[in-house]
Amino acid sequence: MIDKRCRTLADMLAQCPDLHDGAVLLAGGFGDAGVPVLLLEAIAELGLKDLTMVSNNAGAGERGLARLLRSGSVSRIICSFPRSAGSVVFEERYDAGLLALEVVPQGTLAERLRAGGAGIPAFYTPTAYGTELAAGKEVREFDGRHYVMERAIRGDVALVHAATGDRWGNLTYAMTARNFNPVMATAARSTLAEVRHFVDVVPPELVVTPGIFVHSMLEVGA
Amino acid sequence: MIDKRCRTLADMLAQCPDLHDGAVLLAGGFGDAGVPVLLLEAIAELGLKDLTMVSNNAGAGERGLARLLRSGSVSRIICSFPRSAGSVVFEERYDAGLLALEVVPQGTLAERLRAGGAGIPAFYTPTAYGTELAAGKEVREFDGRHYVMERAIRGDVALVHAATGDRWGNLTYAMTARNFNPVMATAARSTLAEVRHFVDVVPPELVVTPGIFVHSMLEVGA
Amino acid sequence: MSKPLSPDDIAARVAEDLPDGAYVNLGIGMPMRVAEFLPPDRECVLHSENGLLGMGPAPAPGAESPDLINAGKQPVTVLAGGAFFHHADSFAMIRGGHIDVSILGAYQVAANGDLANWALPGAKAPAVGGAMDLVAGAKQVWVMLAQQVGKDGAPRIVERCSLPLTGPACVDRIYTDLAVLEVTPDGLLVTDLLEGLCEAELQAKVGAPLRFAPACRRLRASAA
Amino acid sequence: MSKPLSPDDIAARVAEDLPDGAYVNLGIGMPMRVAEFLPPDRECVLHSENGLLGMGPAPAPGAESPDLINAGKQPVTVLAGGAFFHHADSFAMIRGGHIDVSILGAYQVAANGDLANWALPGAKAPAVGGAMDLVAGAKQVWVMLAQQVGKDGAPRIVERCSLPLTGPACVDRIYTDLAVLEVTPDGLLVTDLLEGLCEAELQAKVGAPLRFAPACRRLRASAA
Repeated sequence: MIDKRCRTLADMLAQCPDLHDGAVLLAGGFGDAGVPVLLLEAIAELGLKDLTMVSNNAGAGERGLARLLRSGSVSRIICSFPRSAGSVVFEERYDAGLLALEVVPQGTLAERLRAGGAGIPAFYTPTAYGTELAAGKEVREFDGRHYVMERAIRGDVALVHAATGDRWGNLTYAMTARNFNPVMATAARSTLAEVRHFVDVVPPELVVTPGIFVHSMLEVGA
Repeated sequence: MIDKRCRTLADMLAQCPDLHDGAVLLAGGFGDAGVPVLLLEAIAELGLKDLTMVSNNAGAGERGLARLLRSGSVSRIICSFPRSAGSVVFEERYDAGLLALEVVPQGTLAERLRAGGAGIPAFYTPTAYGTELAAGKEVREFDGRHYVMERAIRGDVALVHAATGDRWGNLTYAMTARNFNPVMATAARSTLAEVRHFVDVVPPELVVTPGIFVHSMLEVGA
Repeated sequence: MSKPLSPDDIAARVAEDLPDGAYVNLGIGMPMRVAEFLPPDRECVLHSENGLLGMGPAPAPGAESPDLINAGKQPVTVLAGGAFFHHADSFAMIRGGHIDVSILGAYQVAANGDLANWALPGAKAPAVGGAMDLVAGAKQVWVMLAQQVGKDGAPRIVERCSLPLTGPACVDRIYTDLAVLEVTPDGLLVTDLLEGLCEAELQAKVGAPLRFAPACRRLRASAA
Repeated sequence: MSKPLSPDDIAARVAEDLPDGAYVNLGIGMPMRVAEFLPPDRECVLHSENGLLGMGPAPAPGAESPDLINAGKQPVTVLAGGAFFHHADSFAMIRGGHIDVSILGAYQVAANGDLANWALPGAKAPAVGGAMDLVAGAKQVWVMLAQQVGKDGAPRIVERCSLPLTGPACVDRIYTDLAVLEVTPDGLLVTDLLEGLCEAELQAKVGAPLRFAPACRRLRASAA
């Protein structure tokens, strides 16, 4: 029987084969909405080294991603908007040269992840053509317009935060807490979901992330 | 006030600026599920010439797409599976040399349309590499695997069949009658939806096709 | 030689190899039968490329819905835990490597895993459907052959396909009425062989050199 | 010269130009104010790139939800007719040309429509957000400048941007405290000019040659 629900955070992390030094981690969330805070903080305790984080923001305050950055486990971050009110841990580590940063336009970040999940190794986009962020990238003209070639991003582990989930791993999200979560869920070898409430069945028309993308889930309350 | 609901099929077609000779039409549906039958049959009456149809199948019997093919308005069809039980009109016209055919793998067809709607002019896919259907296409290696470059498809008009719709054009679909409809809705200059039932509001978490993609709608009953 | 396996026998043999929890796409035709032979203690989720995970069996007569069909356009049901999605998402699942096993029919399979299952010589309008996407994207591609040798006596397992390819080097395993074969870097490895059939007899029916697993399992057709 | 337009005056002037039924993305900061000045007879649908169409005003105090925010991470509401979707779908809408108007702030705009609004010299870690996607994808890109001339006296409308570009040749219209300008193939065309400001005075504040529309409209700051 398929049952992706875990009893404890410790079980969930211990059973994940893809959490290792040098792993690429994808974390959902935009600002404070839909961030898998508990998972990020639990991973901060694992003592991993040389992680790459892919996330729209770079954390704020001392919680969630900020705590993971503080742990020293992360050596590289790929994101669209690292600076924000309270992104002190990011700034400290970036300024100290402890964190490599790749800044990616937000839509290109979303599309590179979507491509990663969809088996598309590369695509062309008009975004960033003619800017610094396209420096060194292949440019190509289609029908008289210039486009930049972008490569897919895939992760070892995706961390997502969902509203409801059933034993098959089907997920729904709350309003704009959806954001990057469904995209990242598709783009990793293992997807771990913290879910506010387990339900018996998510109705099939309401599923946002089909369970095929989800490997294990933990109920975390609202 | 935004109100995309039309009273009559005639109004809907008359108000659409993109139905013209030589137009590229995208039609949702897979087999008989989710096919915009009324729209296809109404377009058959317009006497248009030299249309290109993009559709997974090529119609069956004498209804829907088959009727449009019978009208002689269509000179080219792009699809993944034109032959099927009852695809007699297609076969007649194809055998008589009246219909140019481009066969595209089903997932490549879906992705080319998705790219068209998403502003991606071209992408790489592993599908069809090393086969006749990749003949003449650019091949490129990424990380040791070979991929074929595919171009986006955009249409002048998309025809979709939905279950419910509200005045803003938000749509839902019935089970597997969803199929190509939401993808095609994004990829045309004008999207016309036949909708089984108009509703006051589609709840925002349940919207499958946001109204931004829909230009006009007609209520057609179940 | 004993009686060759029936299509149902082959389907039952395939079903045995599907791991619990696997996401499986069953091709139109014979592969669909595999669903009927899944052991009751195993839960596999069936994917239908027209936008459905959790595909269930055919509905009771009268309970069919034209809105709920499979890739072969037959009425089906949806099981608890299923989900609907659109075609681009469905093929993103396939192409992105999320389907564990794709099970397909074939005209020819080559020793290097090349598959030909979409175009026959002299066919009229070509039609490809989702086969090229499935073989390019699924983690495992298994082929079922109701008759390992065609009615004209020509082997369907060959050194090199003469028919147009669906995909190069994509097949992992072949289930036939006479044997089960794995496609390995060193060529075809027979893991199961019909009871009463000797290795040389099987080799005579395959247009490519075979190796035989040391503990080759014997297959027996069902009594029915 | 009369009093220059306030940011609210500029927002009201922009709102006037939004057609009924337009799908509009309002950038963080000053562009957000445009929502407050939409005439009641006009229904525009606001897009927030974090996955929302039909964005409504800020909720009443106490009614905020951390799950319902805009691209500036402020609590918002959703109007009837709205929809939620994920980030890839949201930017597919943007990149695919489905947003009618993107309204943004700027550091510099050039006469050819080049826009610089994401990076300042000496800034620490760069951060780009969705600006490059918006300017590459929206049908129309409108820029709002609260002060057409920077505090250091340097014009923000220039012949060529000295700051890193957000996008080349992407701006269609510029709304400032002194004027409204269109970017045309023949350079900048002034369509609206602050009351009491003469053409030469405006030209002195712009680092690129201007043309003036024959029926140049006069702008007046609100009394408040």
